[in-house]
Amino acid sequence: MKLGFSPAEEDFRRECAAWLNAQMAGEFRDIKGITKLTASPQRRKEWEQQLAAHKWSCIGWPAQWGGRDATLAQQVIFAEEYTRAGVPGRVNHIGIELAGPTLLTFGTPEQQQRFLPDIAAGKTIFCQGFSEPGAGSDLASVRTKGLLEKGEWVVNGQKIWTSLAHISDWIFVITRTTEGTAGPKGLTFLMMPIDQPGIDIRGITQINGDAEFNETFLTDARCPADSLIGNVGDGWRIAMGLLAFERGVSTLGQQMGFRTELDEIITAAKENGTANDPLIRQRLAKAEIGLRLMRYGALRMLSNTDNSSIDGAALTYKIQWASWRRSLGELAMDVLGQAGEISDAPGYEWDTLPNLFLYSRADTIYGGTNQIQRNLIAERGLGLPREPRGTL
Amino acid sequence: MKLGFSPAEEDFRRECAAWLNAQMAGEFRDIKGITKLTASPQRRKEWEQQLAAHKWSCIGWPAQWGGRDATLAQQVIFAEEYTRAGVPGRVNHIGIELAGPTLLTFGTPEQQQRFLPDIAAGKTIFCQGFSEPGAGSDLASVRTKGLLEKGEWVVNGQKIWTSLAHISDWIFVITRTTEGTAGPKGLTFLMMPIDQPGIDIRGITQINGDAEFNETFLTDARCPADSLIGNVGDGWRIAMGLLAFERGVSTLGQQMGFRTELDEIITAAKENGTANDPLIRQRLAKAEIGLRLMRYGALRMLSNTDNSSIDGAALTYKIQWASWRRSLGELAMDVLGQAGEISDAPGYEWDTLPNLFLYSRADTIYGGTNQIQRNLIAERGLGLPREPRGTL
Amino acid sequence: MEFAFTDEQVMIAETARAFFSENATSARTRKAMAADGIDHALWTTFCKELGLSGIGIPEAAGGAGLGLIELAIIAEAAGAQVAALPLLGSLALAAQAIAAGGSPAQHARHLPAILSGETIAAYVHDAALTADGDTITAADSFVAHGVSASLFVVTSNTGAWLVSADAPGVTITAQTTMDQTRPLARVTLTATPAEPLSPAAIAAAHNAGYVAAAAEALGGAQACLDRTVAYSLERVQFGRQIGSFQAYKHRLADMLVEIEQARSAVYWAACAVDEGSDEAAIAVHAAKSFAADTYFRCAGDMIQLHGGIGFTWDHDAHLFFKRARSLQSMLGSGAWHREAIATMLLGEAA
Amino acid sequence: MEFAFTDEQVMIAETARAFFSENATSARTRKAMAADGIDHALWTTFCKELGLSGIGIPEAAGGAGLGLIELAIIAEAAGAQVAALPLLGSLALAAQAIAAGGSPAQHARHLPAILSGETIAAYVHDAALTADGDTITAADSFVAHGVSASLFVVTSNTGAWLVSADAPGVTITAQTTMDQTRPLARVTLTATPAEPLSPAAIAAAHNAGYVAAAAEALGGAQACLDRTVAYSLERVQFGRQIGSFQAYKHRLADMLVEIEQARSAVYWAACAVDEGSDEAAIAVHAAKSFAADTYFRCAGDMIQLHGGIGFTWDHDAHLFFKRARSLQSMLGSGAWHREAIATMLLGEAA
Repeated sequence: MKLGFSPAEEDFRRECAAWLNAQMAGEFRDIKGITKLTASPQRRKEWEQQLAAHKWSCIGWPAQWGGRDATLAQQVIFAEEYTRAGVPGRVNHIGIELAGPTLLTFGTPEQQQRFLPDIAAGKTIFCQGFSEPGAGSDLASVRTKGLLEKGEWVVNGQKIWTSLAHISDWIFVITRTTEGTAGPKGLTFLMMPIDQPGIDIRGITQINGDAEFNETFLTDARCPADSLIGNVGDGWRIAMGLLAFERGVSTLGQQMGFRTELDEIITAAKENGTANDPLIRQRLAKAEIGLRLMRYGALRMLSNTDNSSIDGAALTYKIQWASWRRSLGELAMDVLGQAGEISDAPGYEWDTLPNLFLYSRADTIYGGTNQIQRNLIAERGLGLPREPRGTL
Repeated sequence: MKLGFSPAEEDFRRECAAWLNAQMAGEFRDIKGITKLTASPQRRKEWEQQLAAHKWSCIGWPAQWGGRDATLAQQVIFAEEYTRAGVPGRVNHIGIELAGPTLLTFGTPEQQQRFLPDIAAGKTIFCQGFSEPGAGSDLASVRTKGLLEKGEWVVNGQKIWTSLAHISDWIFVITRTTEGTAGPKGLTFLMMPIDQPGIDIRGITQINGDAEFNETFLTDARCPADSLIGNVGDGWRIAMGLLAFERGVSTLGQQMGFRTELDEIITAAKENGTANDPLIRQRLAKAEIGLRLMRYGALRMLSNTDNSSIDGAALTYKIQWASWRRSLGELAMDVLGQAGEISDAPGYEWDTLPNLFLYSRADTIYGGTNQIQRNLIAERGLGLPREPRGTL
Repeated sequence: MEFAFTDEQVMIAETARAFFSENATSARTRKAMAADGIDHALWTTFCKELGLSGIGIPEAAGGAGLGLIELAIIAEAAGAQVAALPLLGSLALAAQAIAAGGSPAQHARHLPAILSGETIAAYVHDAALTADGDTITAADSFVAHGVSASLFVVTSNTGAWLVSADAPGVTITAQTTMDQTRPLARVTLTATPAEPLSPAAIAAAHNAGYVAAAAEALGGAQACLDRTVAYSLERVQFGRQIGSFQAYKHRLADMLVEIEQARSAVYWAACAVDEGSDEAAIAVHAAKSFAADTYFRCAGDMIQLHGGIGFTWDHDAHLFFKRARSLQSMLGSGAWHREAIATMLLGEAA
Repeated sequence: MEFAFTDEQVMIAETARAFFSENATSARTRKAMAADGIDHALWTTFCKELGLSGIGIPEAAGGAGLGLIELAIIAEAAGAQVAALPLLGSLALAAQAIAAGGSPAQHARHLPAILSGETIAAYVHDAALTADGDTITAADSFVAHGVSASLFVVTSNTGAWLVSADAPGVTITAQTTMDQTRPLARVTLTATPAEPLSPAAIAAAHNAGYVAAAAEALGGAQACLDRTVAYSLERVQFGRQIGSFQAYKHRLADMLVEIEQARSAVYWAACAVDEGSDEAAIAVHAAKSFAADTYFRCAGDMIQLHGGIGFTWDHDAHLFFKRARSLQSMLGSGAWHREAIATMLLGEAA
């Protein structure tokens, strides 16, 4: 057990920081500090390409596909320096963190060749078509139909919460390809180009006034017969494998974003005097502790190479960070007082902290609600009996 | 809606207080201030009789049975003044508050005549034989068997958590009288004398070192054929009716006990300086608010004469006070600091506040755990689907 | 002693509930949110046709009599719909302040116009207010419905005044506000002519404001629960009504446990003020802090228990959530009210 | 950077776990509770036969080398059994203080006896301690295993001393203690001869004490969860394993969420101290407060989720519960540790 980094790793840290800071002071200074996922999509696509041009796009990937075969420690370092330099989040994070690893694990050599270089290069932006209006927590109840007709998949249905679909090039969807099935059987995982008449994307305005999510309507949407990952009927297995990638090294970059938010609250508390309030002090200390423990939980999870045993740190990670961040939003508002409820913007737009307060209500919902997480922890982590399905 | 008391009611309050204070300064001064349920049982039986002799034992009961037909306001006043005067809890509280009202509602005239005057007079102390080792939250799964043999009920089984059984004269038990039944059907409610060879009572030591609860073993225990309340098979209905009486006016007396505990914490906080700690101040204020709201919740519940509608105040009352008191115990310890963890007594005996801390862990368990309460609230109060039974 | 509604109170509650649930619809509220946060037509109907706007104001001062209990009943009903109305500012804070601290002439000049809805009054507080002769200088960044008001009741910790919105030295700045049903304006008064009220206005405003805010919160919290229960019986996942999952049921049960306490708090406080009880001081602090916290918790749970749909603009959950947050922070935070109670119990902290 | 146990650490953990679960049985612990709260035979076996008592003490000072990580591993295993042993006082607080603040002669005189179990040392702290020449005057009402100790490490906020239990002016008073596995004694020193240690002893005692207490809490919390999970699969009510009820499952899940964080906290803190990281100061405060709170919550849940049986003396739940409470209040409350962190983030409160 060792937390420190080696001198070579510290050198690597300096190299990352130097390059990132130079970018944020130079050609890409206009995007520095952006926190909203939806802001400046065009420039951020260019930023993806700039990362790729310098082999910083997917450093953990094999060199063959544009990566650097980076060690865990290097990935940790890059993720931390990336956020520390004020670089905005990856507009292709679904491609890099979910679609890419899924292709690396489950894709055919042809599919890897076709997609991975373009994902790494920032040329193919991906979004995810899993949830449906009737299939939220119960993801396996998807109804979107896929039929193989004349060498093409023809897909009909409706997906929802397709984050960033409006700026994406491709979408991967779980479709029901065997009629008469229900639940996890009979599903197939397809990758579809978005720019086609059969796909219609409509933004969903959120409670913070922003529209990061979408409804995606598929009406005779099409993709070639070889667009499936795995085999027909393998969709559930692939989807579950994909979701496990959500707990990758990118979590450390996400945490650096949380660090920025907490620091902003600390600054506000010092400015408005609430830093002297013992109640606020306790809550800030708890938030600080929670953030540190999140970091070390993530490092435990990432350092755990024994995949055969149940990993409690990994199972509990989602609910831990989501609950922490939701509390952070409430703490932010209590530090700001009523001033947190007004905005200088003319429209319904919010500064980092009030936006955190509003947006974080979704953290405990998307990617598996806290309730679903507790089911998983209890059933997979503690071996308790599974919730029975009903017959409605 | 009116909270104040009328001048006549205030006169009644002075009358109660005068009599109670005189008793606690005179003949019964030796029991003043006792808080443990198990302390001085003999003197407290004498106190029951003293109350009865002056018609203060069951003021809400009809005059015919030793009561005063007191109004709700009078009962509230008496309950409050009783605790305010430092009078210890009623050693026959199960007789007064549960057995009595059950007999008043479900008993035959003969049964009423036989039991009520003696309960009111403090001559018959009752305890309750409901739970069994295998029937806790799932009360309806009792297995204690009752068989009618030659004009007598013969009862075999084991009851548990029979509070104060060791100083009681009678026990009421739910027995399974129809073989082959399971659940609420086939149960019968019997009243049995305790002083017989077939009943063996063994104390259960609790985590606070006290032994208020017992195991009661019934081995060919007997009672006459007419000892049942209602009919054979009516046991569940009678038991549920009885449990509803738990939310009677006595709750207000119980609250006065809570008041004493909270006041003791406030005094301790002032003495040791934690009253200056803003965190403790917030928690004391919350405790104060909670106690006040408990009072007004109880008054709403008692004032609600429309029994036909779901009464949210009544349904939520148990979990409300139990959770409040458990938090109060934790607050008490945080006010006392490490000093709360040592005792001047030579044995494992505890002052009011540390004892509160330990004992209150049972408050959220007995009389329906918090989990069972939430089921009841959700199912009866909010109309949500019932938890399905299993087949184990 | 009878802690239950009288028949008259039951009738007022039924009337108010029916009125707001029929008229303060989501569509109308959203239209008001896009403008100044007031459904003016609804306010006019409420004041002129329903006949409840004078409740809590003595008949001698032009009101309908009755007291805070009845005012709370109305605020609860309005809160259940997140109605976009100036009830808290104009009727609870301002009108009560004027009724308690105004002269008969001031009553006559202002109360009929407020109760008829023709005048919208708002409440301005500045502990650092300075008075100089007949003028005052003060500022408050968070004046609810300040842009819509033509009259301000202005208080410091020791005095109270009336100021006309068109008086010299008054500037009113609209601000984008999280809760669009009650936008906050920045109001500054610079050597502005002001009519004094007696200081009795301050306590009256606080008592009525705390109770009305608490009652509004109670109504909102109960609505969050009711709507979530309804959704949980409709929505099916895993082949079951989601309301059949025990963890979900227990969370709803916990909401009711809090709400029932908030209900006790609101009507205890209203009753204690109406009866002039010694408990009124502690009761109003308890009610404001407890009910607002309950509302926030229930509104947060409403979003959570609706899942993704509850996070969308089109669903009403965020109206409750933002109103709940604003009720927590306005008129003193929960911690501030609890510290006031702690001071009653323990004295000032050393 | 690799935040996982080495093979050697895994082996130590397995050895310690096997040793304590085999030997620190409920029956033996209860026997110790009825006496001075120490299972002396177990302590002797642990110190003399297992060969782990010198862990965390430099080899040069007569220890086994290694560091707080390994000490935490052992404390975690002992905590899982609520073992009635002077591990925290004698090995973590006292021995670490002597190792860090003692001269080679002091090491030689005291450490072998402590590590062999022949000397039981206890930790006394008094911020108001006064020193006069070679004597000190001090008092501490809450000295863990004070009655059983023959040696005391005594600290003020600025100095550290060694005091023999049979020195002049020492009085030791046994006290009935809620957690009978670690009874607290009142120790007073009146002009008692004392050997000074270097002040480095203070930080060493604190770091080791906070980490060992946190590790003990972690082990206890995990045991509460494990035992409750096992019970929930055995106990049937309503025709179902009670562990099949979703609300029950979720409560157990919440315990694991806290425990996993406590686990990160304990080993982060141990590692940070061992590596001399800048983060050590914040880490030890985080670990002590978070792990003790987690333990208390899990132990309380253990009672609740066992129902009535969990409230009985004969069931072990109360051993965990009382140990958890004592770990919360000893060596600084959670609020105190969090305030220390707040001061690092925000400076002293004005």
